[in-house]
Amino acid sequence: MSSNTLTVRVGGDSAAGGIVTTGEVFARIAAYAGLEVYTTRTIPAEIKGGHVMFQMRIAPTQVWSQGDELDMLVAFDQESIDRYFAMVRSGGILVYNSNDSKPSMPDGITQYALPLNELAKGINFQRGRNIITIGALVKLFGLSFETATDVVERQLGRKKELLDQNLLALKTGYEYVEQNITQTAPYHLQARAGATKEERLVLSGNQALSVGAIAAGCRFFAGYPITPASDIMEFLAAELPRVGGTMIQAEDEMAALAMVLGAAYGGARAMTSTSGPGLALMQELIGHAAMTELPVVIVDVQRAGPSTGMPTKVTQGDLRMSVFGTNDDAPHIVLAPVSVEDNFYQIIHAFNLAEKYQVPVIFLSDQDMSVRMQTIPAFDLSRVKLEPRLLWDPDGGEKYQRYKDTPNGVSPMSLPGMKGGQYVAEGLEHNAEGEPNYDLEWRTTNMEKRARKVRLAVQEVEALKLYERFGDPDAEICILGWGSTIGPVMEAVERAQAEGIKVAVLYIKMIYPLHHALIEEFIAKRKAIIVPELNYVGQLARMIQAEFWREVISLRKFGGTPFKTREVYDEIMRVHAELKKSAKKPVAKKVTAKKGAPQKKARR
Amino acid sequence: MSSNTLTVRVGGDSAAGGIVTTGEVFARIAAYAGLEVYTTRTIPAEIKGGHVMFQMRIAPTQVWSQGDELDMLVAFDQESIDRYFAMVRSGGILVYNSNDSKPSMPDGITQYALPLNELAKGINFQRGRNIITIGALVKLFGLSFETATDVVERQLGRKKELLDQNLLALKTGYEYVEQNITQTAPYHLQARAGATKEERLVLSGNQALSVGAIAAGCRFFAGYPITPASDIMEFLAAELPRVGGTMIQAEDEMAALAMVLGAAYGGARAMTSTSGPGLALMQELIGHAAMTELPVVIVDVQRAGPSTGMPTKVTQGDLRMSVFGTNDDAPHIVLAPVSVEDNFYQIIHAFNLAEKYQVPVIFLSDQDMSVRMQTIPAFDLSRVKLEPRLLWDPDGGEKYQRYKDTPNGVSPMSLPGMKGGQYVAEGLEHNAEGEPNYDLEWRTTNMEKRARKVRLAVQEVEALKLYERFGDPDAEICILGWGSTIGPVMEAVERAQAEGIKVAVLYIKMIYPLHHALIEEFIAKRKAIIVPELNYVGQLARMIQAEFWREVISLRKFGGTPFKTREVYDEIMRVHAELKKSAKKPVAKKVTAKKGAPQKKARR
Amino acid sequence: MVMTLEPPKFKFEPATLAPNEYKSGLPPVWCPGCGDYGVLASFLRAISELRIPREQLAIVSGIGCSSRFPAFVEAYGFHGTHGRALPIAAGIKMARPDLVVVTVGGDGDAFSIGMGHIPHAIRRNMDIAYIVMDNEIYGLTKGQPSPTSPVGIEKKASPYGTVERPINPLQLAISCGATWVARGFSSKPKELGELIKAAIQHKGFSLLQVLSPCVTFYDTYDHFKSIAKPLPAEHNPHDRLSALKYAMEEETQYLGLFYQEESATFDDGYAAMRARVTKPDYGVREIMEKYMR
Amino acid sequence: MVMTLEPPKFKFEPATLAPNEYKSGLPPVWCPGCGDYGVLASFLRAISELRIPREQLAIVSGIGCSSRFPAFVEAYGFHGTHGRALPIAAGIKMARPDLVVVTVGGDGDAFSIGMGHIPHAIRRNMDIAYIVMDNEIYGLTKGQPSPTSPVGIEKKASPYGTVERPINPLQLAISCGATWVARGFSSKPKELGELIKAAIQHKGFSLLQVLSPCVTFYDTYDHFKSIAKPLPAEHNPHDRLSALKYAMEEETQYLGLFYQEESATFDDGYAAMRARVTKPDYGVREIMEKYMR
Ligand SMILES: Cc1ncc(C[n+]2csc(CCOP(=O)(O)OP(=O)(O)O)c2C)c(N)n1
Ligand SMILES: Cc1ncc(C[n+]2csc(CCOP(=O)(O)OP(=O)(O)O)c2C)c(N)n1
Ligand code: SF4
Ligand code: SF4
Ligand SMILES: [Mg+2]
Ligand SMILES: [Mg+2]
Repeated sequence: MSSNTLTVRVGGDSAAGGIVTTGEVFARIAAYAGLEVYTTRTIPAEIKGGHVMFQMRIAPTQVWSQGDELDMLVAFDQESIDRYFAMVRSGGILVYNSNDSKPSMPDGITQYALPLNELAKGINFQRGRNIITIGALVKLFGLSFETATDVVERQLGRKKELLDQNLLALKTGYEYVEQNITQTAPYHLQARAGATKEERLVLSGNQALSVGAIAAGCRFFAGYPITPASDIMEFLAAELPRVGGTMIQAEDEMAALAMVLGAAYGGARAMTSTSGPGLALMQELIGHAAMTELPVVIVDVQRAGPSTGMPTKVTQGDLRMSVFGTNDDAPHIVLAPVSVEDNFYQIIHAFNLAEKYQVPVIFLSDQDMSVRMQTIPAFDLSRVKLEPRLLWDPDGGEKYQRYKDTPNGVSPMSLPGMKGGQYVAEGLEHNAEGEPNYDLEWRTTNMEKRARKVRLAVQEVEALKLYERFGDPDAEICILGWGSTIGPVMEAVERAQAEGIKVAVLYIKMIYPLHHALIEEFIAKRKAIIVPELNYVGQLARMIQAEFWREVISLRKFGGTPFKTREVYDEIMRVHAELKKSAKKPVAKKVTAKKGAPQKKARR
Repeated sequence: MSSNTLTVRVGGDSAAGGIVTTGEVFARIAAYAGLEVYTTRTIPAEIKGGHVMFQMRIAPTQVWSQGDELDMLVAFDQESIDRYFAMVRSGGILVYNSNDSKPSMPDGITQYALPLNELAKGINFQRGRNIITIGALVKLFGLSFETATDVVERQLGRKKELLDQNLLALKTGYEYVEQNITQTAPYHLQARAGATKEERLVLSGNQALSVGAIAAGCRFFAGYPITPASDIMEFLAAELPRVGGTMIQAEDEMAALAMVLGAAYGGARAMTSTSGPGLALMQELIGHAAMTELPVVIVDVQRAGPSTGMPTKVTQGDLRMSVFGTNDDAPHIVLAPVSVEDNFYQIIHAFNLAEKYQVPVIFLSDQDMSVRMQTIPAFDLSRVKLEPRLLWDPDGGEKYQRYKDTPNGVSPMSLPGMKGGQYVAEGLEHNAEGEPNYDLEWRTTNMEKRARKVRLAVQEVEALKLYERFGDPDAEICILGWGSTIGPVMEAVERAQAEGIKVAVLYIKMIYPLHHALIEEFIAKRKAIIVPELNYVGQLARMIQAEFWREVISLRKFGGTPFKTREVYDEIMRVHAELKKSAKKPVAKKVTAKKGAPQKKARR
Repeated sequence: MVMTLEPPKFKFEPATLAPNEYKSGLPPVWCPGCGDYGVLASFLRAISELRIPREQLAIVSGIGCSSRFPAFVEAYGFHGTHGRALPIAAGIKMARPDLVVVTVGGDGDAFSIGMGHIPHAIRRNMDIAYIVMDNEIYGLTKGQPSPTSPVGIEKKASPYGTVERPINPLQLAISCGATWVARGFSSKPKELGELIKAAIQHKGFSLLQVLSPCVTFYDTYDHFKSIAKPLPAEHNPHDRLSALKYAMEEETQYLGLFYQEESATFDDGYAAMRARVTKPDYGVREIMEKYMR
Repeated sequence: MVMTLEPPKFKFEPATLAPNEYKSGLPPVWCPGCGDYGVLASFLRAISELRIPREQLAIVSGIGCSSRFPAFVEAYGFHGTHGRALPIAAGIKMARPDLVVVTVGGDGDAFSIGMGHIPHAIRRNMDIAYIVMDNEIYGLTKGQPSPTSPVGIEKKASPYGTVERPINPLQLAISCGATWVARGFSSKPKELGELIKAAIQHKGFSLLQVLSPCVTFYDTYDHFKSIAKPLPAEHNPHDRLSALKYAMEEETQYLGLFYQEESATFDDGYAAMRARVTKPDYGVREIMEKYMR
């Protein structure tokens, strides 16, 4: 096979068990063999049972998106064939459970029958079908059986008896292929030389974020379970006490954020995590944190709404709520990471900015990057720098003023325990001492002080490089985006450039406040600005249009799944073609409120 | 006196009692005498005690703002003199409590001593100082003693004994002036001929809104107390059961809105009211109402934030939260009345739009218009038209589909009790039957259906005339605004026009969705667009700039008090002067996020 | 068909439908073996026996596995937000006292995020039956401890065991003044059906805690079976202190009706007041006139 | 001065300050005669007698007249949002177990919008003293009924009298498993001071309901005086059923310590667990390594 990346999808009914395990274990085997892996999965609407799929993309070098077509489909049942067969590329492969389905394949698709039920019966291990499949895949991909054994032992080795069964299943699948499928391994991916020696991690965005939080000095976490944010809480439940911290499951989201406010007041670097409905409930307290100038980090792993919506699907639709959701003007910072790896580095920035500017920081992850397992380089811990909170100096001789106005708006903070530093964290408008006070001078001073801090935080965009920029700097076409859509964009741009079509890309990570100069400069001379995002109205697109008065092409998708590389690529090509046609005119459509319906192309 | 409007301010310590009563009762006396009254007041930060002031403006024809300078200051104590004396116009009057203060007045101010404490002692009624003052004012204004007696009886006549004391106090004040102040009534305002025969109301915005809600068919209200919205709840507590409805005080704002959702589901026209912090708490359920397509009305009487902020002061800072505050894209309607009177008519529209489009409608009143007592024409009940909810026809023969797609997006609704109309109001994404369903087709259909309804609601702007337009249609300078700032704008524009400076004015009442054509047409040929509003960032200004790409002059005030006529007038004059200077160039400053600080002129 | 100012007046005739005929046709999404199936079956039987017309029944829930319940019953339903089932149900009941309103949900929905509403529903004595499917765990979010989880429970969110003690919902309800309090078990469908019937028939707020195991994240079948026992015959459900005593018992989870009392409902009180103050020929005009100068 | 990763470790010496020296200097904004003055005075005396250093004390409140309390004490304070005082206090206590954390507020803040947090604070047995100034009314918003207002109360928001029965906070707390529950009266400053002391000294969550009349919107001085009585001497505060019995009494409002028990606090449990699992030389590097392929 010529392609140097492979996309494999495994589908079946989750009640039958193990589809996700199959995917995850196989992904790990590939990773252990020195390959790069990128996974995606759907989660059924049903609680148990219901159709699920797990997809992985494997390559010798890092991959950035879930891919478009399938090189291989592993179908546990007929439904999976019905749903996904059309996605298998010509020349691709179907592995199917011959005890369940009998596909009649068109030309150009190779099919391999795996009598899964029989094989499982043969080893008296009904639930072993997934491991049998893994064994078969290992052989089909020409991967080492030893690596596979190793991974199964590490991942599924908790109970000796079960492990033995699993290892037997692995062997069964491997040998079935060896004996029955005469073709040689159809997909043999060669790892880069020395690849297995590099320090690489296999983990999800939520896990990267959680490790990052601990690295950022987070020692207090309060949360409330909600898909897809719960596993941040669960991760920290295991790790925080081990490093001397505290994690508590609160009774609701308001309590969770309230606890975080209290902990931050006490001096801890503190965080909560939630998803859309929870963030909606937190708005009152976010305003309170802005008013009392408390450093807190609030993670929102965005899931499709509105309301309960589609909890297991992705959106980037909480941008506006994050920026504008509080009553009256309550300045705060909004950050967004772009990838699994980036979750680690950005959450550290989130803590540092919260502490440095004494503001709430909302951190917008999304369902896609949160659950996706991926290989990434080990985190560079030498890059971790902790920005401390500016504390009051009790020996300075002055009477303490909590909300003392300063040039940058940041007032030294005292911590309970510091003699003479007593003050009240005050949600009413107040004077420098924190006493309630509505006088016009104090009101003016404080409104400006709170806004100034956040305005100044823009400088961090350069200091911390809170953006990604790539592609051709001189291109006429540019893409301006945020969040996890960067993956398909990278690949689409690569593809386009390979065909000689130049594209410049800027991904911003500080969503609020916006770095005007950076964006202005970036979009200034382009003929077309494409803003891809996963929501209905084009929230970033509208924000860009609002601030820069440039028409943008809002590429939207709101069905709950990430962009495919092809979708972005096609749009680049379309725009390129139009640009050629109307040589001079910039190509753009203004997203207007009147015409709130998404553009056709985004309706996938 | 030459002026045909009079502005009188009464100031004192609220602990001493009765400042607000003084103002309200006197305002009523003037109203009963056929004059038009417009009041404002401050509310102390203290729970009891603390400085308060009550201001009224009185004229033979309707007045639109609180006025700028004072014609008369009635000071119960020295603090009131210190605070307000500078506001008394040259030629104005000071009435002071000669038992408390001894002002030394500059030239050009007439002063009248009222030995309030002594007079009160004389009639053995320590708390009668306010009514004594009213008696004095009645005489000073040349109003009829009979009317005054009448009003005191109606307003304070609950207990016979106390009433007698009050009447005696009234007489005492009246006679003191008669006997000791030899000048004739300095301010004699002549009511228009026949004025007393017109049906006119004296009431506040919250009261107008409450009457309107009942007229709109509201028969269910659930609320939670919060300044300055509580008196809507209290009004409806008294009146709803009288007309067969229900009012319940819920345990919190989430419960309040949840109850309203339930009642709307049951078929009632239902409402809640709150202020900023409460609206923040309601965001999750607002999204739910949008998703389940339930008609509910949510009143937000805006008070200064962020957070608890300044509960007794005004803001227009909840605009963005109202439009963008829910998780993911949850289309709904946002309306805003412009005056006390308008509260009545607009809340009826709010109910009608909610029912017609089956969406939540957020209704943005504000502290200023909510508490202000004013004379207005009696409501024209013949203008009240009720838009009914589109119900399912059980005899249509079809299986019921709650979320059936329709051209305008509105699906016929069944009510519990209708046979065969059973369905689940579903917050998850769903199919036409309301069954949870994340399939791309349903997702797309429903996202568009929900958005379409709200998009189509724009047509109501013309149908219901959801705007005010006045001034000179051909003016180069225009003012585009929303909410209660219309009063000072009307007066400022009148003043400017009197000096030959033309201004065109548009006030929009549907804040979301925006009627693009209307606004576009209005601003198209102007040289300067002034957007006055009471918040820090210029929320409407930014929205206008975002949608129309026209620089606007954002005139902001965020100190918690309404605009003064002069402040708007000065801005018109400044803009006019600049226009003259730079004859061709449009005069504007773009409000950019970078430069989040308000413009100097708005920092009052 | 359009609505006039108020919802139409309905007349309901007792239904004659088999339990099966109350099924919505949507197959439950629960895991095989989930206790909630038992609750659903008992519920269908109860409403069939009570002959409640499908269109007169409104079932309200929050969010959770158990809160998917309304979708499986052919009745009016409301799948609300997490924790708000009770006030939504209260709104329906207040606007439409003619309906039979049942609230359903899980222990997390009820006693964690929804806790703030329970004492208030109780003190209002709204005529609502509240069926809490208590599996002592968060099912839908995949197995975090709930307020009824035993102390020390080890789950992913509490890998070293919890420190918090569980709340005792029955004790809480009784001491808040609830007028009907009982406990059932999904594996005792006959008894459960009777309790559901009684809960619905009770005039006022009724709280029915149902032990309903989550086989996937916290399989307590054996445990519940070993500790669940009917309330002793000598227990008098009108005796509050006795009810409290049996509710306090934690080693044994008693099943049956703990407490019952007749007491005016919110509707009773509010309707009586309304009748007292409603004036003939009173409307907007009359209200407005009060503000006429 | 900047902070390192964790807040500095403080050493506190017992203070020797007169009650007056704990005044912040900001004069209370309460109406003359408000019961809360009495609570403040008793509180100042209690912390003076307990010799709590000003910098070791954190006072947390929600919103309401009574919630203005922290501003009047020279201590660390937190004026939170309406109803969230308890979880804010819990956050402070968890992050800083070395502090003395007191939560204060009104009956509306505690039992209406804040109700959802009480059973959870109780079941965690966080070492926090919660002083609820109960005037059976919403003071700050000018006189609406609260969850403790008697049935039938006529206020602007209930012009024809309320239908809802009041909750009984003490009964609720005791049956949720609170480890320290008492009632005081602002007009009995000596006794109140002792109760405040005991509440603060109690290791675990303590709920102190203080009858504290609102002279402006619901003057209950005479009423409270006529029905408030010390708990009878024979009451044993370790006897839960006895505590419940006296708490149930509504004609008489007993004053004093209703219930007390020694029980592990959240801190105790969590700290012990933490000590068990903390590993030496364990940090980000080690955590990351678990995910190394
Ligand atoms: C505001 C909000 N927070 C969190 C969630 C996530 N969530 C959904 S169900 C649930 C708890 C479910 O537990 P329970 O009520 O006991 O029901 P069960 O699934 O056990 O039947 C949670 C936390 C949500 N949907 N909304
Ligand atoms: C979210 C929110 N809702 C409502 C309010 C308005 N509010 C302020 S204090 C209060 C109740 C006060 O009553 P209570 O707690 O009993 O205190 P008291 O004034 O009686 O001491 C209310 C409803 C608010 N500030 N925030
Ligand atoms: S996860 Fe548990 S509660 Fe949810 S359906 Fe499955 S068994 Fe039932
Ligand atoms: S209103 Fe009532 S509670 Fe508030 S300060 Fe005055 S007397 Fe006290
Ligand atoms: Mg549960
Ligand atoms: Mg109170």
